[in-house]
Amino acid sequence: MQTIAATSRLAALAALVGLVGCSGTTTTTTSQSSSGSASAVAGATVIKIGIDMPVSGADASTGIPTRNGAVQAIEEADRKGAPAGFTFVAYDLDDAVQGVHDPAQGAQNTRAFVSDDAVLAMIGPFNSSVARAEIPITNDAGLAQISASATNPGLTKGPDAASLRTSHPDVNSFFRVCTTDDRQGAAGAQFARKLGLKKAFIVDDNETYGKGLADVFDAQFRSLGGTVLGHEHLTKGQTDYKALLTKANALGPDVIFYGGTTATGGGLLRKQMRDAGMAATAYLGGDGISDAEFETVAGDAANGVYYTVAAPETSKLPSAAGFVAAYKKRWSTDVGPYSANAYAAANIEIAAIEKAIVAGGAKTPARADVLKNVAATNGFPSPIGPIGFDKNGDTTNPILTVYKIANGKGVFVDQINLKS
Amino acid sequence: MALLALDNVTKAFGGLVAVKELTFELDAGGIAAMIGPNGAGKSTVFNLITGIYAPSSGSIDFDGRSLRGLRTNRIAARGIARTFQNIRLFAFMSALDNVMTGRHARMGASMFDSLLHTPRQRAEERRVRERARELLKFVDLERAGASYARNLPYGSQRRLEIARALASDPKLLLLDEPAAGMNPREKDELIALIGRIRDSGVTVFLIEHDMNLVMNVSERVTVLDHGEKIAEGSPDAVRRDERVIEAYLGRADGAA
Amino acid sequence: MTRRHAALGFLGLALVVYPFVDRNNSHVDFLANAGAFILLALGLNIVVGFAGLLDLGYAAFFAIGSYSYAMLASQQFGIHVPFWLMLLIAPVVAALFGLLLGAPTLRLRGDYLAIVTLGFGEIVPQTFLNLSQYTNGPNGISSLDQPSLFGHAFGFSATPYYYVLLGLIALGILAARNLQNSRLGRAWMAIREDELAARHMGINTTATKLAAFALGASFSGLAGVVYAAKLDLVSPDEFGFNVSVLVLSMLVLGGMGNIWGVIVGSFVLSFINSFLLPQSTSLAHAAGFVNVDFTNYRFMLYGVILVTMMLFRPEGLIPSRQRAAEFHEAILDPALAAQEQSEYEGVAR
Amino acid sequence: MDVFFQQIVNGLSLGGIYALIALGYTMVYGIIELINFAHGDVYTLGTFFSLAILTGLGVSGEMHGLPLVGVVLVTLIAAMLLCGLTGVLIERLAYRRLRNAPRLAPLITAIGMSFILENVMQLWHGPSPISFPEVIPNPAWALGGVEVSAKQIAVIGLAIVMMAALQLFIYKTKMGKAMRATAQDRDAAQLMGIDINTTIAVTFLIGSALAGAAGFVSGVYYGTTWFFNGFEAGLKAFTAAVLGGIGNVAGAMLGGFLIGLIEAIATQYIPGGAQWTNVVVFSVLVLVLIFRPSGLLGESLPEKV
Repeated sequence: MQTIAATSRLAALAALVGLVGCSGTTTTTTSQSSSGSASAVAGATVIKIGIDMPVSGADASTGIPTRNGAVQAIEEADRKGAPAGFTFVAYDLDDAVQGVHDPAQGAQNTRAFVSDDAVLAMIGPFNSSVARAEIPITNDAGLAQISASATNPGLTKGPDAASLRTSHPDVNSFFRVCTTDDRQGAAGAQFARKLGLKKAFIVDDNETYGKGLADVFDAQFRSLGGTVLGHEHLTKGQTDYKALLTKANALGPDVIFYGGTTATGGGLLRKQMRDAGMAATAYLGGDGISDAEFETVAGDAANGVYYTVAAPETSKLPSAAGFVAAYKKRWSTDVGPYSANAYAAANIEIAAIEKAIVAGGAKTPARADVLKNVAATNGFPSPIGPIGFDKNGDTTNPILTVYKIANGKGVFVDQINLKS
Repeated sequence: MALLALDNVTKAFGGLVAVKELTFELDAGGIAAMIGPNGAGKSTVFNLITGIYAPSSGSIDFDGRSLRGLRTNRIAARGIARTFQNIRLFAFMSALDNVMTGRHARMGASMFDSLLHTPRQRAEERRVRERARELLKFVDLERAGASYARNLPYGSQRRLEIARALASDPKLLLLDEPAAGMNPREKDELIALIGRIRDSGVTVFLIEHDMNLVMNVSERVTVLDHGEKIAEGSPDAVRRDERVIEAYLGRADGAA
Repeated sequence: MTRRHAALGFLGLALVVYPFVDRNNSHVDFLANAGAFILLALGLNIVVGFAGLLDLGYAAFFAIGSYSYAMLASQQFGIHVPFWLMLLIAPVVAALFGLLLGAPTLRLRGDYLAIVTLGFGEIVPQTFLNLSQYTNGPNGISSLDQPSLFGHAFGFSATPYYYVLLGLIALGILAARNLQNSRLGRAWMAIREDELAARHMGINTTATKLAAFALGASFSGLAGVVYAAKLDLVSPDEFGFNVSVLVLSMLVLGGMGNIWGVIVGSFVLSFINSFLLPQSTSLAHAAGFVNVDFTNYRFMLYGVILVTMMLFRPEGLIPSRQRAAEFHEAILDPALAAQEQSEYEGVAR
Repeated sequence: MDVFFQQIVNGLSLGGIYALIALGYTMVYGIIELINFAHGDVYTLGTFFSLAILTGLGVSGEMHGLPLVGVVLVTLIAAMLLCGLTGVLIERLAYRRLRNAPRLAPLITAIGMSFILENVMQLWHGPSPISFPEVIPNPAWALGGVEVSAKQIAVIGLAIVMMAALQLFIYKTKMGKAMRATAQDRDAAQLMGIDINTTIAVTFLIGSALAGAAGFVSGVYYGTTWFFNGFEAGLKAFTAAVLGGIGNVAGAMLGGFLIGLIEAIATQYIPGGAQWTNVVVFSVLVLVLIFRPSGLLGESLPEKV
């Protein structure tokens, strides 16, 4: 008995030592690798682009395809060959800890990028809440950061954004290739009124993107003379919306506006409208439901649905087709709603880095130069249309397109220019 | 004045009446016993006294005050301690900790004392540990303090349970079949121990099957059958009581 | 004892000088985050390890602590309670919610309690999400007040928080040890072993369980304040069921009921979670294994830890002697028992 | 008033699925007093199995007549069988060893199993929601102002039929008797010559098979699933089981329908109700446990001293 107890205690101790040892080694490996790459930079070879996305747990469904888009751009650039023999490497970290995006983990990842001298720019994060935790860090380090999907207006504009730029109030390090919720919500409201829809029932997924979109639609639709019959928020994980739709139907809306993504319920909601006797009611959403997944989930009911996309019409066609095909070949799955955005974001950073290499005489560029080049981006061609940034870091292109699904495909309906 | 007084106590579980209109009194300072065939309702009486069950009707007074509506822990704090028919020690706590836990109701340390280990708390812990050691010695377990209660031999567990019960300085100690499973030598030791407890001023009330033990130690015996009191008095008187003989002889298990 | 003290002193010193040695702020950041989880685990250990109550909604108190800092120390309502004062207030607020939940439910049997707490854990973040007029809904509350010490603001570096957490963990360990060796600690153990017998010792089981619940919640509330301040943000999706299970897994891995075991368990799991998995995945990608994704096995890992530990080593890596015996019902080595007993008494003196 | 009755129909059809899942919770809890956390994930696994079988059969669109009946029966039975076997496997691997351990142990193991199953499903079909083919035509009938669809009738009907079959099994067969005896007193049952291991395995087989049926129904009814589906459905189904009186088969069914109704009614009559459904359901759980822990149809047991 005594021996067994002693042995088991010994085993536990050994396991513990093993773990500590292992942790020690891993830490050293990581720091070695970072210092190793730093020396590699001195020898002018490796440039890393940090990617921070939630890629595990429930958030993986949106995070992985977005990360893949960025990785694909970096791989393509590396294959093509950077100037002066540099190579591009993706340094991707997961910001989901408990299966959902975690701001603290995002901040930690960002610090990891900042601490690694080879990292000259970063892509991400996916979520606005994580972005809030990361922006002060990239602002301090002067590291260019482009998000493919964080649409909350407060990240770039107003006192909110100012409070995030703690170290260098006059420098902006955060950019995004997606439009902000306020623009899409406004465009949606304009379009709905143009169609002559008077009474709207609004549903959102109670997440940053969806609720932001719906809140703006709500305010704009009212100010344009429409009536909002109700505004409800879905609960995460719900799949049965019949009760909600019965409630909406009883009020007799002309249109259901949905703020959210396909994954958070957009497709199912549309599908169940038919079961609830609302097949004839219009359905309008943002680019969150612009993915192929929507047509798959909603089936026949997808036909007739309107959605807005924050880019001119061309974006939907030729330049995107090449990316979509390449993505499918590389990852053996369909693109996600933000894959193209991430691909575009990475390409902007790659171009900025390459430009800095050339300008700096084939030396490793400084982060500040890369940041300057990213900020100066204008008319950059991408699968989601030409991209430029304003002084806040938002895309300059205020043209939005409205599509209608017919025979399972989005068809151009209208273009809305918010400047006019 | 009686230490414990049950007045017309009835306890029914659904349709089954376990204790019926039971009235008896227990004076302070002696050793009393309750006997009766299996299923006579003896353990139910203990559970009524300690507040595990509330009487369906009737009242129980202890030390001149009613126990009505009091929860078990309050009754324990009033000065009633007990042991259990099937030993219920804290199996994976040391013998010493078991006894110290028994002192819970007599300790004053608040949550904050416990959290901060205030001087008052430290002094109290020292006193209680000392007292617990004395009690272990009192039940001849002074060398077992560090062992898990569970690892002690059966007879020692019975005695440890008594030490734990005594730790709260009870006025009344209820022993639920304390000799069950003991060999004759252990029983003799137990009889001596019960005597010492009585001498220390604690009133002892026990349930027991072992007639010899009961007749040896108790000064007063109450006999229960089918939940009703059928006899009461000195051991000798009870032994000669017609109804008691009938109750026991009428059944096979009376021999116990 | 002295050797142990020396080892502890050395460890403490190493931890104090660490930020001066490792200039990589992400490592210090990681350690600070891990520190918050150690604090959570120490608190949950009081509830699960000491008192034996399974609380599956522990993250709710973490949320309450974080949100109370966010609401009472930011522009949200224009209230600016100092950070150091919040370190006193938030644990009390969390403990009050602990009492509020515990008072009616602690009479329930153990597994029912687990479910009630789980339900509570679902309700709290959902409520913070839904009450968007006070909490900004899904956006959460950002730009919280930055703590400062002697007029020196913390800024957004992780290092000051690292030291705050180091100090709080030291206090937490002390508090947990004190509780364990006290009237209250014995009462918890007694309840865990035999609730009915405990009642006969004069232990008010409901109040005693409530004390465990409230004290555990207060640790969680404390961790919430520091976590929120460090992050400069709270958002409702940081406090889901998975967080509660993560902290529970830390206990299971390290050893329920053993303070050092719990600390090791939470450190190891934090390390795997927010360092080893993402970094090794990234290294694998950089090394050309582009389709390797260790982070995608994260839940598998939690699951495997919970299942295999419970099946084969339920007492954890560094077990508490008592819990090990409970799980194995084994007869322990009496020499060891005597030695630990003397240690225990030494500590108590 | 039409709206009210429409919500009743909505609630009942949602509740039918909860009820099917709740049956498994209640059976397992009844017999070994374990909250089988992985049960919700077995339900999700049911949707995955159903999809795999439908894909295997080459079904991609609506079907009619005899082929429809055939496909539905084959898929339903196969999904039930596969889920049942998974349940038995889980019990054998993860729970059996811990049958006499402190109650915390198997509960924690069950949470672990739940995570493992979720991860396996994520690796199987990826992290995104996946779609089902529309197999069943879905005509709807208007009764007064209330619209009832074929699928809704099917969900409610199947739940009731399954419960009735289960009741018959438990009260009319030898194995059912063994299950009841084991639930009452395992040691005594063993002394009577009942094979405890087999009885518990059969309990898991049936409970998990019912989750498989729920999985098939929900897949066809909603047309979608994903690996995380079972977490919330599982919690609500457990709530249903507790509400009805855990261990009680009819109670689980009643609880399931009630939870569905509560969700529908809360959505309708609370302003902004959709976002409060979970809060309402879990508040019901907390309140039931506080005020009537034995549930609506359960019997309270006195504490054993």
